[in-house]
Amino acid sequence: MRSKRFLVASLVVLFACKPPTPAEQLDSALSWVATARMAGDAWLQHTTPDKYTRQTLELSQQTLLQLGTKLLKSPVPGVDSASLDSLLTRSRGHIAQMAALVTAKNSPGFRQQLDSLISDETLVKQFADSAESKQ
Amino acid sequence: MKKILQLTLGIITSVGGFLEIGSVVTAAQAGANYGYKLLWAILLGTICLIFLVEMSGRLAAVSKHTIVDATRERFGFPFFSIVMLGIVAVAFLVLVAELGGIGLALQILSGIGFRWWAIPVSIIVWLLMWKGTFGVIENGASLLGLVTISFAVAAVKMHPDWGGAAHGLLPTMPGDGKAKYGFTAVSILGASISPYLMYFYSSGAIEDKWDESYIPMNRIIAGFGMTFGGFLSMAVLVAAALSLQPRGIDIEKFEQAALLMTPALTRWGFYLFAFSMLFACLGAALEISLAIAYFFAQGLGWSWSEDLDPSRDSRFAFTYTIIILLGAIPLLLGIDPIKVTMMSMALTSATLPLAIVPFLFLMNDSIYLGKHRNGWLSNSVVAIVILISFVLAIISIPLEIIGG
Amino acid sequence: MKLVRDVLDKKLTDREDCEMGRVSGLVMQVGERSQPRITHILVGGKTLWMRIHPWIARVAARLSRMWGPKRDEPVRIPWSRVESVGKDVKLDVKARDTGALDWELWVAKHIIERIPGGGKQEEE
Amino acid sequence: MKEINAELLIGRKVCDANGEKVGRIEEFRVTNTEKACLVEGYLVGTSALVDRLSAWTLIRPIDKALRGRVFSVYEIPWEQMDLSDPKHPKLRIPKSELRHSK
Repeated sequence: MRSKRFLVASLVVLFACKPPTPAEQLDSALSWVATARMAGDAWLQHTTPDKYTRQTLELSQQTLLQLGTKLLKSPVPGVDSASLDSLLTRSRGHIAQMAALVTAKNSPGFRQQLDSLISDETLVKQFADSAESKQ
Repeated sequence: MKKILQLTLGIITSVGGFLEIGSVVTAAQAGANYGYKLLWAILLGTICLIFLVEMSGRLAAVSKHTIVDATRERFGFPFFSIVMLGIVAVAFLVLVAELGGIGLALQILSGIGFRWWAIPVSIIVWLLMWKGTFGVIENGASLLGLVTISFAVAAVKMHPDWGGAAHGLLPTMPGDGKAKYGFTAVSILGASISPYLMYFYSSGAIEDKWDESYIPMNRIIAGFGMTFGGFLSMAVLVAAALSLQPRGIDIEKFEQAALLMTPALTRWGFYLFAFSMLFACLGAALEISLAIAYFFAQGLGWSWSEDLDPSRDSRFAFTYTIIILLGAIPLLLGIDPIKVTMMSMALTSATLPLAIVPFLFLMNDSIYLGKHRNGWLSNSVVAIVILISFVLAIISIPLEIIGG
Repeated sequence: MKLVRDVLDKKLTDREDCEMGRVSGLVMQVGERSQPRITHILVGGKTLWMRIHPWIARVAARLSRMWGPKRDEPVRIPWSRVESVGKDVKLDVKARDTGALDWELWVAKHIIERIPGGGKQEEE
Repeated sequence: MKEINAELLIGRKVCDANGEKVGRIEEFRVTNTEKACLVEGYLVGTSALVDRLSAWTLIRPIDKALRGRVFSVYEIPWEQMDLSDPKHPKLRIPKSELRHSK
């Protein structure tokens, strides 16, 4: 009986992964902004098909939304969470715009959004770097 | 002349069949996160695999019995049933991951989500098994799998720092994030040293009617085939280190991995990645379904051969039919194949002792192998694999919790 | 000869080298003062599960009553039919007549042959 | 005369006439004649297990290092084994009268 309970407990532990730390979530956010940028670059060079590009941008936008909520709830120590949140929201906006512009096949507009996203990416990177240096 | 042809074919099929979703995803993650630092894990895994595969072929060629036959016969049904439970459960997870990999490849090509592909993909895999012969499955799938060589082309085209790569062949420990680094290393080893490959290979030797005269050929196929295959895994890692790491992209989803070759090969890179994954996962899905069905049939003494009509080995055919259909269910529910892949690779490491320890006994059995039983070199390698496998089994479970 | 090492769990083949399962158990006849002897080879079913745990054997028996070729007892093959004991155990019987292939034939008839392209078991 | 399942005897603990533990049944030595397969004796002890797994090439170096102290074996002739209760096999003689065999 006790061994059974132990088995159940260890299975629960095995499958309930430890949630990622806020710093890891910030890294993940950076990774998704970078993914959107890379997919965007690729689309402009006619490297990736429209559907894939749009889906990847949407995926990155949704993931960033989830990460943003989590980062607001449990902020990274030593990081101004309000300004990080507004930055992530802005990036998400650019990515959503890009996804829409893929469907419209509007390359010039897409390029504009991509440029703003690139400058946002630099800022997210600064946040991530400062979080890392404070650890 | 015929032997040379068989030899070439054998090497080509091992190269074409080497990569599958597990090895690609783990290698790409390693490259994206740690640059060249984890190349040693692929090297270590490949060396172990060369020896294990050579032994699997030798056992079958000399004794005309597969590993599963011999395990049941030597260790008896009660112990065998434990091995079967562990190996088959993990192999099933790997099958789910491979079917999902086919679905994901089709998703990035077509824009239709992988859940919709679960049923068509499993039906196609099943049809190939139902109608195909062993030769068609092994050679056909692996020849298509040769498209994975594009990973090597991409890696070389990005001008890797060869010195840095050579450095990565020696194990190092990172300063921080040890748990995640360890988890990635364990997954790479799990993806390289996969027991199902041993079972498949030894059954294949019986299907192809090998005898003792095939021992030298077996050695060359295992040696060259796995070495080139290992190079392809390393190429995936290097390509990820060059294309994804500088951009700070970590692979959590398949869509991110799809960009792996685009900096080197642009439009070609995207489609080559998709087709590489499609064929690599298709080949692996066929091999694993066969390996699971072989396991049941050999262990329980049913008649089995992929070359027979399904009604001539009905229980064997029934087993893979059920397994493939069941494999589609987690995907229909929308479980992310990448998560299944990572979990199954770590669990492969955890169940490795179950497969390797009995194998050491079998490879020293003079009744089965006579003078062809293991020498000190092979035994030392198996002993090292067992040591690694126990360490992996003990650490992979805590790492699954901390790093996963 | 050693019974466990050389006979138990070995592959059984019939007169025509057709595979017919593995030795799952051995019946031993014991008396007060007479020498014990192995009288039968058992194939399949309950015998196999009993070796793990009687509980599993009960569950398996209940399942097989719901489904499959109704056969409660394992197949018994007299030891006198053993032709040779090597890497495999060769029997002087015809596999189909022993009942060892009941499941194989049942699955073929009820499932596999109903799927297009499954082929047909040859009638003999 | 009664029938028992030989495969279920494997791994059963054997006690001697005084109830002292001897070891586990690992193997049966049989002679196979034209007419019947006769059980000559029962092998009890770890050494019989090693033999059953055909693992001497692997274990012998370890055995030598331990000077043969761990891998013991008793061969019990059929006359001295009482199988009237197959779940609890007993010896008809005390342990001290058993001979070790190789």
